[in-house]
Amino acid sequence: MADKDYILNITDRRPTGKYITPILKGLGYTLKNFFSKPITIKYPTERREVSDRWRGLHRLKVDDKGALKCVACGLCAKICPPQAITIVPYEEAGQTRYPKEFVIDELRCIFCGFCQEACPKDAIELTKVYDFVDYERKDFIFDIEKLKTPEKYIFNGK
Amino acid sequence: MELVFLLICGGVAVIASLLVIFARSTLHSALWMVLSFFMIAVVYVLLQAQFLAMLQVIVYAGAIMMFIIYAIMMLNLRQESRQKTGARISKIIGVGSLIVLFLELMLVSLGNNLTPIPGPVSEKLVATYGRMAVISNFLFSDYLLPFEVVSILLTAGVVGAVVLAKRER
Amino acid sequence: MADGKILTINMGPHHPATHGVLRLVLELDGETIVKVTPHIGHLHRGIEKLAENMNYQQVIPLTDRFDYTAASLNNLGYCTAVEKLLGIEVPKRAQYIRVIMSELARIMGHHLWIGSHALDIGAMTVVFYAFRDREMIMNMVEEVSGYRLTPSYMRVGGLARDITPEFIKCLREFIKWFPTAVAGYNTLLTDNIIWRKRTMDIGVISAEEAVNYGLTGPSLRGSGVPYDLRKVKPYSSYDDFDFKVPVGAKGDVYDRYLVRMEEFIQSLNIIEQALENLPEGPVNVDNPLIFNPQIDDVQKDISALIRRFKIQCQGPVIPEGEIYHAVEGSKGELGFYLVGDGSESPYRMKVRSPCFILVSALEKLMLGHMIADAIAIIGSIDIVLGEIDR
Amino acid sequence: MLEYMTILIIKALVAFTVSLLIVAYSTWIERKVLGHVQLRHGPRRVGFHGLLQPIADGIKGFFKEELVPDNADKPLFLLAPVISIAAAVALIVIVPFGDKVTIMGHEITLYLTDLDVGVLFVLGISTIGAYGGILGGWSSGNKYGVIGGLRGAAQMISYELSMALAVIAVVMVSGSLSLIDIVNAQTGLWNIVKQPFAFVLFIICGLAEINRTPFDMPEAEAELACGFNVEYSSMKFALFFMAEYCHMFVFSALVTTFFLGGWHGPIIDGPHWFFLKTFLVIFFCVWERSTFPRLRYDQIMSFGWKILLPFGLLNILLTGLWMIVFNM
Amino acid sequence: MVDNQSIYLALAITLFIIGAVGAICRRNAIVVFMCIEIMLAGVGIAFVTFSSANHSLDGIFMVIFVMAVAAAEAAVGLAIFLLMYRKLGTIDLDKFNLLKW
Repeated sequence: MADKDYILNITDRRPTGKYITPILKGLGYTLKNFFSKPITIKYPTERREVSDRWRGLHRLKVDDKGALKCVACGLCAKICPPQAITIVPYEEAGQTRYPKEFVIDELRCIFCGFCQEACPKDAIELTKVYDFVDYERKDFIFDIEKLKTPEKYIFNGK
Repeated sequence: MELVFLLICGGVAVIASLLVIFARSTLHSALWMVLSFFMIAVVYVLLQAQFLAMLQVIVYAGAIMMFIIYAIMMLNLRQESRQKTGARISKIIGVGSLIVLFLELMLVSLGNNLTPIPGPVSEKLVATYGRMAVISNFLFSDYLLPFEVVSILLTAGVVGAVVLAKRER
Repeated sequence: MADGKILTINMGPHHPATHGVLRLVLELDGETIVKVTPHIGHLHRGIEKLAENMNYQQVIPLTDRFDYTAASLNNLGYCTAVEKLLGIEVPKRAQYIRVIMSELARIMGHHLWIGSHALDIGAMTVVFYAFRDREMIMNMVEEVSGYRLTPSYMRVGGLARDITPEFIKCLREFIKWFPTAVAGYNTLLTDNIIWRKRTMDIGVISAEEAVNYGLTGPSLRGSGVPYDLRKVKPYSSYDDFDFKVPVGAKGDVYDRYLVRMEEFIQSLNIIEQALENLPEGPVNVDNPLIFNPQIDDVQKDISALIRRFKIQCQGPVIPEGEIYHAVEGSKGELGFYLVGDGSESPYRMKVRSPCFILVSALEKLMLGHMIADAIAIIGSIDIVLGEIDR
Repeated sequence: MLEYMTILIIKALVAFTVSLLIVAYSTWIERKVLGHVQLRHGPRRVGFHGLLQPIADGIKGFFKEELVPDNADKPLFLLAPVISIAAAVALIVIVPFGDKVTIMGHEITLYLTDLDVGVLFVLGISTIGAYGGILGGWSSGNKYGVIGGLRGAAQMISYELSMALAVIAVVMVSGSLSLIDIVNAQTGLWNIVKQPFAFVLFIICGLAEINRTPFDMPEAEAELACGFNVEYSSMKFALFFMAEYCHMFVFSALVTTFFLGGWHGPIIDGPHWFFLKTFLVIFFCVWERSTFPRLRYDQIMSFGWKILLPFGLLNILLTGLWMIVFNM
Repeated sequence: MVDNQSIYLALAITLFIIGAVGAICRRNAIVVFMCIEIMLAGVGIAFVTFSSANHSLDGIFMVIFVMAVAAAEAAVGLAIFLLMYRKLGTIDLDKFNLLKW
């Protein structure tokens, strides 16, 4: 702390005197905002556009032939901090490995995006779906079928 | 009409006053007291004294009882101690003599019809000015001295209260 | 209640003004506080213990959840601590972006602070104006990291991804807009006589006492001690930037308020400089043991694939040793003490959270004040329970 | 006699319906104005721009669960909201909506009664409303409630005085305690011009009396977690809520009556001016609520006693001198 | 048949006696204080009754002054009770046997 020229003393900002004007100014400021346009949106009839990097509900990608890209290497399950991913691999001789079971517990998931980052086959991605709701806990355990079509679970206001 | 109102309000006032004495919780006493004062205010209205009625509400119900309730809450007197001291001789004598006095007074008041002596406020005067104007005219002319004395008394009361309640530091 | 009768009330954990789940047992004489007993731990999640069973990469999302109002700062603290332990230096561009992100996080934290602080004192509108501006930052954070509150944007050895042009556009807009917004907060609060009445000479703590209690951050600077880790022990290229450290004099609620209001401007100043001087280049260290290879490389190159498996399964291996590294969080000195034992996970991670220490000073600050002041004081030291309980 | 009674009853019904509708919709105004000041939309799901929201709230209030805490003083707990709403509604009686109109050959006055002591009635009954809060806080057996109730009582007593002083100045220039006479005395020049200081004083004290923001001590939600009504739910809470808004309406009506010339206005006098001014005052109440922080309890007390009270006395003195000098 | 005036007087007397009985029987200082207020109210009704019968305002003014006195009394009285509570921890009048403090 050799030179102290970076110190900014703010004690001189303590105002004195002034009573009425600041109050009127404050009233004026809120009145101005009363006539400005609200910034909130009418969700769920209006929805905001989320960024392309949004980390929402997972999707298991499929290739052109409709087969899962995933080869059940288990890297995503390993890196997953809350350990929300369960994979049971299956492999027939001479065929590519594929996941027999691929379950993500969406209630455990913290949507960190590490699975997407870890995947060597670009087989899992986080979509823009952020508002999926349901009634029971078991409905949040997503298996392969559900993970293929995450768009179905967008909350539509019903 | 007046009689009906009078009987209802007077009755409620009497019952409420009795409950002031018999209620167990001090706070309940105070609330019965408020009711009683309200009814007395209505009685004042029946007696053509609206100004007094409003004063009764403002001063008694509004200020004094509010103070009392405030004090009760501040002292946290939720329930009184239940132990009985037993009817002491002095109390019995006191209550007995009061009942005698009560009967006597009732006899006097119900027995004789008091003949009115016409005073300075005629119906005409009230009709021309309105009740409030008449009262204020008298208050600030004939009764100015008592009025000022009362204001001094109130000031003394305030000073006294502050001196008493001020915590020594 | 009056007259030496003490009334004990529980303020919290369910109370609108205790900023989460802080429980204060207040003993009142009338309305004057005579004893304060803070009870913490309602939000304890065992993050320090959890970290011992995770690799160094996996801890990053956990750090988001310390001070969730300003998550990037926690990321920064953790990542720089691990990098220091590894002995690596991230590229200049990554450092600058980290500075931008963490200063944005500081502004976000202060937004939440001013909103809730004003709401506690009764000015209910400021919180919405603060959130309007916080929303802008949130959108930017979302743009680069994909999430709004818990970005997990930084990685050991750099950043998750590079920033986007859209981010820079938004940031420029924000830099242009934000001084107006701060002026708005000032209009509503700083000069307002009621605000001054409520905050001046409340919760006074002298410089010496503040140091003795171990306060850091704006709460310490409000008492007049110019201790700011960004200046005292610069990390992540903070010495490249020209900014001022605001200090108060009296150490009351109003001084702490003024300090934070000034930090809005100073942080914005830093962001502007970092954005103007943002160097080109990679955003990750060029170290095969740490840098996660790109997906295109992985699919073409078997060695990249092996590296990815290695890095993702194990993470960077930390040599034996220990390190304490602290950054200037939005609430104060956020320190990470890490012990490495040569394995993939930390042997011990201890977080020196500023709020935990701020809570210990609550009693000193509150005694002799009234209930209404108590909440003003809680607001002024700006505690976040996620960081206290960890 | 019969005709008179019929007209009176109809008038009372109309006045109360209109007033309670205004009260209900002042909650809507409050939420809408607060919303727009805070860059939000406010209610807009129920009906067009949430116009049916008060009704929805009312229905919801009916169907919520009634809770009576175990250590509550049950009779008082039930009585408190009733006192609160009764005192508030009783004040509607003296609100002068307009002057005489002639409908179907009957000359009808657009106010329920012209009390000789109208001003005193206002002051008296508004104090009674404070009992609701203080009893509600006390009887719920909750410490926050008790503190809220005590604060409410103390604040009420303190600000009642300054408010009375403000009104006395108005009474001095109008020469009557009757609200109708006060309005009529403002035919040419409104009292806000004659008595600007009294106006400010009355607004400040009135805000304190109806427990609005800079002075919302009894229910300071940040410190007391809702204060006196902390244990109330369902319709009992709704009654407190309605009483609060009813007080706000009456306060606005009184400001209009005392200072803004009541039903007088440019072009045609009539109740529309009264309602317009009342709505403006209600808007002001909401607007200032969105702007100001809350004062501390002891600051409110010392503000009331040390600043407003001398100020009010001084104002009366000056008014008196003015009247003597200009021989009004 | 009694006329209204007698009923007013009867009410006044009843209230006065109730207040007196309460003041004698109760030990709680605040209740005793309230009983005295009831007595004053009874007297007030009597005053106003006579006043209205006689077309005179003297009774009304009497009541006004009584109210002022009662207000002053309340202020001082409650201060004394507060002090007493602080000193003795109770406001039971039987325990209140100090002549000075």
